[in-house]
Amino acid sequence: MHLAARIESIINVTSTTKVYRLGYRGPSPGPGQFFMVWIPRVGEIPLSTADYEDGELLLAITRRGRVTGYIHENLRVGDRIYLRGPYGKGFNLPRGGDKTLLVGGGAGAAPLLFLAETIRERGGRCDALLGFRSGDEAFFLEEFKRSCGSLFLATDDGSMGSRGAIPDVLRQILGERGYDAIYLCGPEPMMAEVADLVRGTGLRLEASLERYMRCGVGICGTCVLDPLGLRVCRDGPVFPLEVIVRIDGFGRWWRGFDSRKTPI
Amino acid sequence: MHLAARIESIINVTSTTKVYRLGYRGPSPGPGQFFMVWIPRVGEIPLSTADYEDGELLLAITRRGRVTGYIHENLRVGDRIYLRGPYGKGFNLPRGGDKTLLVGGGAGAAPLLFLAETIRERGGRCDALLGFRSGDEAFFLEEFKRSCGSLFLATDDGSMGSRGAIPDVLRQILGERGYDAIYLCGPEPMMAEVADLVRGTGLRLEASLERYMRCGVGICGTCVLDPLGLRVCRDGPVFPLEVIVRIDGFGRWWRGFDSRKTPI
Amino acid sequence: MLQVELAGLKLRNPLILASGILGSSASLALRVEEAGAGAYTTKTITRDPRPGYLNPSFIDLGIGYLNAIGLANPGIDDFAEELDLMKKAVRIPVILSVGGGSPEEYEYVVKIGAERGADAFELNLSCPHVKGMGAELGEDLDVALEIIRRARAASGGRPIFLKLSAHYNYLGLAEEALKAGISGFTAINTLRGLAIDVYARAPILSNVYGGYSGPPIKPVALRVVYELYENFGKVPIIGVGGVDSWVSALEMVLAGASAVGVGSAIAANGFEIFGEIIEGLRKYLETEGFRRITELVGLAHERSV
Amino acid sequence: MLQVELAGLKLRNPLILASGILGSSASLALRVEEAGAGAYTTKTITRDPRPGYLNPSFIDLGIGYLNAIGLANPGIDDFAEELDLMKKAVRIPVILSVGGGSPEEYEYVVKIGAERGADAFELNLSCPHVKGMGAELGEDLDVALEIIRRARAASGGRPIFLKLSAHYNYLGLAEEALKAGISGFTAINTLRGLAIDVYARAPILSNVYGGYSGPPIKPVALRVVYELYENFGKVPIIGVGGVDSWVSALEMVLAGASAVGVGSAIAANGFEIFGEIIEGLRKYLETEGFRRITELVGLAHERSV
Ligand SMILES: Cc1cc2nc3c(=O)[nH]c(=O)nc-3n(C[C@H](O)[C@H](O)[C@H](O)COP(=O)(O)OP(=O)(O)OC[C@H]3O[C@@H](n4cnc5c(N)ncnc54)[C@H](O)[C@@H]3O)c2cc1C
Ligand SMILES: Cc1cc2nc3c(=O)[nH]c(=O)nc-3n(C[C@H](O)[C@H](O)[C@H](O)COP(=O)(O)OP(=O)(O)OC[C@H]3O[C@@H](n4cnc5c(N)ncnc54)[C@H](O)[C@@H]3O)c2cc1C
Ligand SMILES: Cc1cc2nc3c(=O)[nH]c(=O)nc-3n(C[C@H](O)[C@H](O)[C@H](O)COP(=O)(O)O)c2cc1C
Ligand SMILES: Cc1cc2nc3c(=O)[nH]c(=O)nc-3n(C[C@H](O)[C@H](O)[C@H](O)COP(=O)(O)O)c2cc1C
Ligand code: FES
Ligand code: FES
Repeated sequence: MHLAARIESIINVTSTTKVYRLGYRGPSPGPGQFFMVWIPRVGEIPLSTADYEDGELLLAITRRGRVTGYIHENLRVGDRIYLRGPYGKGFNLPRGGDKTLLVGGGAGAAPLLFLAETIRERGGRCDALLGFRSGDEAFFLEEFKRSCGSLFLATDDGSMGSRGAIPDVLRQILGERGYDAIYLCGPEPMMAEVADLVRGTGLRLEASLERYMRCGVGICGTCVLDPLGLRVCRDGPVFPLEVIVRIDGFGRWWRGFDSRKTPI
Repeated sequence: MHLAARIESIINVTSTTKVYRLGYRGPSPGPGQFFMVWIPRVGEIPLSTADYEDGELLLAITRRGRVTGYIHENLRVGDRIYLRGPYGKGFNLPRGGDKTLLVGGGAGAAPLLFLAETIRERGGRCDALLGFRSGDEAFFLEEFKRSCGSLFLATDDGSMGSRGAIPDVLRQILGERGYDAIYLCGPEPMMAEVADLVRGTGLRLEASLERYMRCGVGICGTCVLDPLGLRVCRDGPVFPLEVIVRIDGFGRWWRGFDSRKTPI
Repeated sequence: MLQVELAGLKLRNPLILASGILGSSASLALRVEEAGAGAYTTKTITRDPRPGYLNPSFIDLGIGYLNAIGLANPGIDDFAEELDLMKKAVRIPVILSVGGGSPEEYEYVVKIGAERGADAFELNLSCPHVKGMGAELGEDLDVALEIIRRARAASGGRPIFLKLSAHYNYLGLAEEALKAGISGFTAINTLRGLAIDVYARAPILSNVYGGYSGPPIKPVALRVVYELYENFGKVPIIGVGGVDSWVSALEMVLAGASAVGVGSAIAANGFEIFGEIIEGLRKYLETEGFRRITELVGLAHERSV
Repeated sequence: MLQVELAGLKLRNPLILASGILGSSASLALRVEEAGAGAYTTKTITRDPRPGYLNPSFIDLGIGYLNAIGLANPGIDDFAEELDLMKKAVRIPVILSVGGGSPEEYEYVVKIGAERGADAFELNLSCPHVKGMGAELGEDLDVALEIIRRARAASGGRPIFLKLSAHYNYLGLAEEALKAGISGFTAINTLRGLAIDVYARAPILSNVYGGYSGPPIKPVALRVVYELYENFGKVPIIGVGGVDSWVSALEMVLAGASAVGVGSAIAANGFEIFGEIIEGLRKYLETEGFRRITELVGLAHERSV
């Protein structure tokens, strides 16, 4: 069953993303874990934990279509959102002493914020590289600044931070700073490029993937990664580099709700 | 579901009663609690805990009819008996310093033995008065002697102990010794007499009752005591004097399996 | 706040003791009333006495229960006296559950029940484990309708509920039963089930098959209640099956039940279950801003966002 | 020790992955084989692709699960390729579960499946939540028999199992299906159920109704398997419904199942469930003095003491 969680505040962080703070009294999520979020009579979608502390759960929801659109337009403070979860295997925290970089593109910043907070709380340190289409789509910058050492920023149109895509900026940073571990989340083509970049360098990399999901608990098969037989909802959504590079069509196609391959 | 318990030993204590020692790994029973005992393809009957310690459960089974007869004739060491329970509210142990007498008639000795052992283990003391039709129907005498201070014995034919029924002997003992508490189990007409005897004396009395039983957990209503609405399986089988004296037809009739009143 | 009206019966709250649970004696009826129930259903009574099946006739499965009591009862002639006592003992409505092997038997039991002041009747056409009774009669539409007609004629105008099984075409039966003048539905009876012990290598119940009850049957019960409400709108429904908390009671109400039966939950929760549910419903109404439980009946059927 | 033969299929052990559970890709088939299963059933495949129902399409009820995936599948033409991959990936038998809205559709899917080497077929006449498919077809005897006949003709002689629902007259259907040449039965599919959220005051599944699975449906599944065995003796039965341990697998076998389907248990127990059941069955056979699991099939039916 779902747990009803009240919306305590809503912040419009960009024109396409809103951040919802919920009063939540279920099992504590770890960074990288997600929830199946139900809006009665509308739909249910997977959303990452953007942050969590003491019964306060943060969701960063980027408008994409039917359900996210409904949430943006109709839900107000005091309304309820229904959650089941937390589900999945989240990020493995960096080992003590690891030089760590979080790399997030667009809505992919959400799960990384929770990771950054967690690393800091455990006394660790990390840098972050965030990429957005343009400056007014950027969000969570203050939060990342608070939790991270350095924050690198890239926008496609150069309206904020460096101009360029994440992989371009990353190539540069990697050369300058000797990172041990990279945590990655964002659009899959970008993640595929980053994985290519990192491959063979000996760097540890973990990435959080997205797939169509139904059950969330590993029995329906909707979210399977071929040819590995791994389920994003249960074996993931976070997978190491070694897994990612073996995924059929990574960055190019998914299975749709009818299991047929559809381009991303 | 039932728990399978192996018969580890069988002792023919009299021509009508056998004592079965079982290896039992379920929840620990307290004195006065009972089990529903299932013999596959034969039947299921309630039986009291005659003793229990560390996974060893003692049942004293007196042959009465179909199921007890089958058990006596067909079950051997190594066979399995199936139990659900322990059920019911058992005896309240005597308060420290209470002078305590256990009064058991026939098969009613069984639950009292466990009570005697428990009292002794807790550092208490009690006497016992046991009644049987004749000396060769008497059982558990050694066991009671070990656990009790004095053991009084009565047989209808005088072949062992005093000649007479339990109430006769009890009247005498009560006069001689100043008991505070009596624990009672046996044929209901005898218990009714004892209750009459004790009534108004200020003595605490608890008695373990028998009724037809089906569910054992208090929902079918088979074992109800009128006009109190008490269920022997769940509110009992042990009840205090104040309850017993208010039971309709106590010592005279029960409800049968079709709920009609039938003489005891 | 919690009062409901059910085909003319006035209940102080929607909780009804389900049939076959502690339904055999006036002393139990009193205890159930004291525990807080809004109405009391007797065990199913037949014309002739029935000893029921041999033990084992009940199993605690860990999740849920299986029983094959076998409609054990003293027969209506003997039970008539108990019914008198029940009517004297309690002020909540007493619903006489009626069983039998033929329309004549049902008629006879209803007639005696009406004479002795039963406040309403529940026709058990749904017991899943007794041959020639219960669900088997519910499967034969002609017999079922004959039972309803005769029961109506004998009932002295008191409400009659039809207790349905999830096993047969209950929507078809319900539709015809309404035409035949039934006042409402009770849904559901137990599901037909079986349990086996792997060491005994045998079915546990002496009758092999039994009726499955308790929380595990709730999704099925909710489905039947929801469908009945969807099809027959305002006809009163007593929702039964797996109710063990205010939450599950409320689920029944939202699905369309005007009243809610509580049965096996008493095994796990004791008589206290009535008070707990009532307390929970009260709090819910208050915090969610409803004035009466009746506002919630069938509310889950509203589809618009 | 654990080998079984099932209508000609040789299984290394009696555990079969149930349909609709991780049944969509060769990579999952391989993982299921590695986990120890004796055979693999694909999700139900129809002629045309189906996107299935919107989310929520699955609920974890705490006890058991409710799903209304809606027979989502890529359609047999697309799935044919996956079937090729499955046959290459695993050595255990691959059973193609077949669905559709008409006898012609079933026939088409079986034909393609036979060409691509499916080792057996399971006709899903029992999905409880898809209109015009599944259980609704099973209720119409003529349509059901037409489906069986056409499937047989298209099957290339490979075994065909009929997957039954507990909701309709399965014994009647089973009897006729045997005459029409079915090789065995799979019992049961999910039960039709419903769940409501008391704060949302709405049904949870987008489809309102869904299929109930997991341990709570086991007593019902055991009942159906037991009845099938009682009526049709040696016809192979795949017992499915709530199996989540070696004990429940064994209960199915004792009730009469020659093989045992494992479905939702994977949610709670992971792929390890196959190994755990196998290990448990082995130990049981050893300590109880049996040489083969086949000795236990239907053993609970022996009545003498
Ligand atoms: C593990 C995971 C974590 C995610 N975390 C976030 C996050 O923190 N913030 C965020 O903004 N987005 C996140 N997403 C993506 C988010 O789930 C989709 O944007 C959302 O499902 C789109 O729904 P829609 O109805 O608005 O879009 P539409 O394109 O209209 O989708 C139509 C329908 O398809 C379904 N659907 C679409 N995408 C998915 C999907 N990936 N899984 C299941 N169903 C889907 C829904 O039922 C939806 O109603 C995450 C996705 C996954 C898999
Ligand atoms: C709480 C309790 C504790 C008991 N403890 C003991 C004990 O420790 N030792 C002992 O020898 N006896 C005890 N009895 C009595 C014992 O249960 C009966 O002697 C036994 O049930 C008789 O079964 P039968 O088949 O041998 O007799 P029959 O007379 O052939 O009985 C026929 C059937 O009736 C049923 N039946 C008979 N009596 C009862 C009953 N009281 N409750 C339920 N079903 C019954 C059984 O299903 C039985 O198969 C106890 C009874 C109760 C209620
Ligand atoms: C021990 C027991 C006896 C029952 N006897 C009857 C009966 O006599 N008549 C009847 O209509 N239903 C009978 N039922 C069914 C209940 O009334 C109820 O429909 C069913 O148990 C589901 O509700 P629950 O899950 O709350 O128990 C019985 C149920 C149990 C558990
Ligand atoms: C998520 C899910 C999807 C299912 N899909 C199908 C299906 O496509 N075809 C089918 O015949 N049965 C399907 N079933 C039913 C299962 O095969 C099985 O009969 C049922 O779940 C009972 O077994 P279980 O309790 O072990 O899960 C599905 C069950 C679940 C839980
Ligand atoms: S969403 Fe069902 S297996 Fe992942
Ligand atoms: S035996 Fe069922 S209530 Fe006591």
